[in-house]
Amino acid sequence: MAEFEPKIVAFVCNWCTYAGADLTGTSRIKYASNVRIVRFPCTGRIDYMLLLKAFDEGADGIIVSGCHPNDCHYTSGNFHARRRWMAFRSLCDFIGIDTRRIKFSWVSAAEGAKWADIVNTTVASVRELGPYDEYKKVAKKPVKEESHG
Amino acid sequence: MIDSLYMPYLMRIEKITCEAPGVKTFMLKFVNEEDQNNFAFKAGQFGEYSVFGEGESTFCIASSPTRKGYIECTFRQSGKVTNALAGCEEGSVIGFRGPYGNIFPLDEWKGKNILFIAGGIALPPMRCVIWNALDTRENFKDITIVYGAKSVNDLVYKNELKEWEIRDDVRLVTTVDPGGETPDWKGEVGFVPSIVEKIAPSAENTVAVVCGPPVMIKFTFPVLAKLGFRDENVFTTLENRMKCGFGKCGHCNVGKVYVCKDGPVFTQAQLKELPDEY
Amino acid sequence: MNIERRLVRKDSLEKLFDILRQNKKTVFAPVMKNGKASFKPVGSFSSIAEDYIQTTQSSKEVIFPRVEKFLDYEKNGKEVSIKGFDYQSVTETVLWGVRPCDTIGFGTLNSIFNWDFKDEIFNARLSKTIILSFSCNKSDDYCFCTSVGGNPGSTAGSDILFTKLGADGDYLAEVVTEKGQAIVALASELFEKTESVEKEKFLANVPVKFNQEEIRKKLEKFFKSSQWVEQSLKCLGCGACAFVCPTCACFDIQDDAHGKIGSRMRCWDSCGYSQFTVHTSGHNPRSVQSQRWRQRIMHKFSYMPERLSVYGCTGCGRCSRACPADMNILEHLISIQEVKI
Amino acid sequence: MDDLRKRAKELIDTSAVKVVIGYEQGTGNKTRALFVENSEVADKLIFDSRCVQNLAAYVTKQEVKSKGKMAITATLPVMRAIIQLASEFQVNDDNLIVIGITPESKIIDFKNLEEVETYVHQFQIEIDARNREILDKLDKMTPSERWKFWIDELSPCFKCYACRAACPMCYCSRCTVDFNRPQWIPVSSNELGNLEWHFMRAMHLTGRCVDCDACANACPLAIPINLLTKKMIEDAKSDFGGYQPSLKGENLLSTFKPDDKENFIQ
Repeated sequence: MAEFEPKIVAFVCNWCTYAGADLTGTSRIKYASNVRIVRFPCTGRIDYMLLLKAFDEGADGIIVSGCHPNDCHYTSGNFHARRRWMAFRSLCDFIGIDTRRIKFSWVSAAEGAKWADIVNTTVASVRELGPYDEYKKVAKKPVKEESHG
Repeated sequence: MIDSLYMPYLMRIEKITCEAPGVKTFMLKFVNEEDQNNFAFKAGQFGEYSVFGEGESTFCIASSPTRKGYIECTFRQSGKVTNALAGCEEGSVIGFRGPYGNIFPLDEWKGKNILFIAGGIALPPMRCVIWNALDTRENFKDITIVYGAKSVNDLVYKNELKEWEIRDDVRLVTTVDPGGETPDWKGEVGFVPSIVEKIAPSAENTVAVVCGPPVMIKFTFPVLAKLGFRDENVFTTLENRMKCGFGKCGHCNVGKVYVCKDGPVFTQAQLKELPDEY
Repeated sequence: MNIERRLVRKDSLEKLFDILRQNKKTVFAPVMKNGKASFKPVGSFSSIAEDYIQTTQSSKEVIFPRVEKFLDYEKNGKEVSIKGFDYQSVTETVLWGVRPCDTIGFGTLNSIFNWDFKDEIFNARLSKTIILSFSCNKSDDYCFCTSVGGNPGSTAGSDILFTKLGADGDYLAEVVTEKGQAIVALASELFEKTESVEKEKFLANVPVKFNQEEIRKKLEKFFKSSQWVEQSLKCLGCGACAFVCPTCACFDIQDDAHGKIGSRMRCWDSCGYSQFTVHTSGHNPRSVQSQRWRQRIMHKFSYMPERLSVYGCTGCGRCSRACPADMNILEHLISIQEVKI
Repeated sequence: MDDLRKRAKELIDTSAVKVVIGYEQGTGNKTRALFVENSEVADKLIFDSRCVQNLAAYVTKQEVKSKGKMAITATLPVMRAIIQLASEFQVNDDNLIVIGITPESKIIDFKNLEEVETYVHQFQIEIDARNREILDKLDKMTPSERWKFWIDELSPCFKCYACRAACPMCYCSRCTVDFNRPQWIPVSSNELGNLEWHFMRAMHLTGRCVDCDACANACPLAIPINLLTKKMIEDAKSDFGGYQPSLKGENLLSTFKPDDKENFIQ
């Protein structure tokens, strides 16, 4: 069997992390190709339901990244996001969603190398954890078998 | 293999016509020829159209049963499914269940005058019966169509309106709401009920078919009554929310009536017996 | 067919259960969890709950699952292929421990799903289900089966009805249908011949509280009554009543998409939800809770008898027990009966 | 109890309010909401330890609100809910009078919501011992065990939305689950649909939940869904120093501190 290639979805803000990821590319820094980047205006716009949707659709890991505190293009979007992530993460943990599969980070437009590192370490740790079968089983279980809960 | 009631026919979109902003007509053909041969419907019936992965949406069959080999539907982009439908391209396959519901009693209307009154996006449910009547023109006396929309842009079936205008065996009166006219608009300007009152068709030996937004219907009924139309001779269609289309899911139940089974075509007399929940 | 009466020793029930399991039948029986009894697939006799008046949910879910898949589709560019309901997936199922007010409900559901178009999926499930019911030897204030044509020992809808003869007694088995006979044939030694037994004295006493024919007549003229508003003011608009009801069958049709593949299914819906009747335009024919509460009662006690020739209530009282706001259907029906028009 | 009835009669008779929302004896051993619109009905008002339904759920209900100015019999959780609702502009001094009621059935007369707020702020939101024990037990499990626990607990959920209906904080005229563009939460009550529904509910209640247990009490299937919101209350305490409903309207998740401390962002 081929080696497991984790599917990672990255939710990033337009102003810092996306630009940072761009810099990674223009600096010709190589990093794992497992990541699919979804660009948002701001981390404050990243609804936690979107993260669950990524798992629903088969993601093995998630990266959420935006501007460093005090660097938000909209002044405070990332501060709001941080609170929401704190709540989201503890609810995930309580419900049993594997928080090791969700990486949060601040990556600025100048941190091309950091972005590569975040992606590489996330891919490596998720690779070690294996496919997120626990969630996939729940998300894709055929409806008919569930009818008699 | 036995299929269930819920299995749709697969239909291919042969042609897409843009009728008005957000309003499209699909010409649909059966993917499976056998389905085509076994399929029959009558004017007034509806179906459940579906985009797989998005869901089903209810609207009438807008083509006439006299035109064989295809069906047409016209819808306005408004909800999840109609938006998905609007995103489909020619050649795409969609689902269709039907036909469901009752019919316009064209057989009973033989030898009578017919007055069609429609507003906005409610012409499609009537287009089916209009073409059916026009294709069997010898069965009926005078046919009059009053059709109004908010603005000239919102009138649907513009080509067919032209066709009806040219024909001398049908009288077409088009109108737009005040302010909705363009400089070269030649039709009437005014709300449908007042135009009906203005042209004052005779109620003698005439049936009226009224489809439109609730507010238009509300003001058109009294006009018809004033003109001498009896409640039994005024027909309309109800547009309740539906899911199954065959009287099980409960959504369209109004009083003792399942709109999907006993309707969608009702006379004004029948509506008066119903609770006001439509 | 005539009802055959047999005697089943109290310790034979477990043997019967084991024989059913050995015959590869899925057995659904009441199981206790969080203090509530509910029907679940059961593997061992000992896990079946004994001391309950009524399960929280009706057993309708076995035949009318809360999510029922109709079809699978697969998209490929503009093309779509679909696969219909898998009738092979419906296997022989035994419903064990159902109350008579539930079994009567299957008849009502049958009317809904077959009054006009025939619902083959429902019929496939119903025909593959064997209903082994147990008479009620106790009841509570929420029970009113006798007011809606049922009784604690009614055989209607059962394949075999068991009645416990005394607190520690054996069981009278009334074999009602051929399906029931087939079960007897599997374990004939457990079904002993018996003299006629008076089962009535072992049944719960459920007094008649109202006359449903009278209610039906009254409802004809009751549509505009102010009672609907008064009764429903405390209604919170959830769907608990509909979902626990053995005869509520309203459903929604939904697609579940996963990329190119997906399925279409029906899931339970409730006329009590504010979104139930909303048009795409935003217009809502039943925009307030009193209209929706009226619909629930009218549908069960006026529209259904008129259109389907059955009442939509079996008197199980589940909706009243489940209601978070204590909307008690019995209380409301009695107050409708008492109103002078 | 007499005080309560007297107060209700007074409010109705002087036309200070159009309706007093309180409790009456229900069927079985239940109590339930009573809407007092004339003073004779006030005699049916009761209050005892069984009166746990959060009546604040009714003050945002269209049919009740449309009657005119309301008064509400309010235990501590109800008062908290009222303050939270006021902070979200759902009620105010012009449309609601609060009749406070202590666990000893003593009436507290509040002149306005500010007084209610002052009263409420004397008490911290505390998780009860029984639930704390369950939370501790869950905390000791591995994430996988918790996942199993919740999938199993939530599996009977048939999405009747009694939890939503009974919750005073769930007053949105259109809930996220009722939206289909996009379809955030699967409509069907399968494992995923149930999980996401309760996840979303808990998130929406974070920093707003008043810990009244109305959701769990309303659940016909006795699913311990209040554990989710209780856990969020606990975590809000350790992460943000806890919260109290406040007329200032600074909800936990709609505000922030530049120095909020977390330990997981790289």
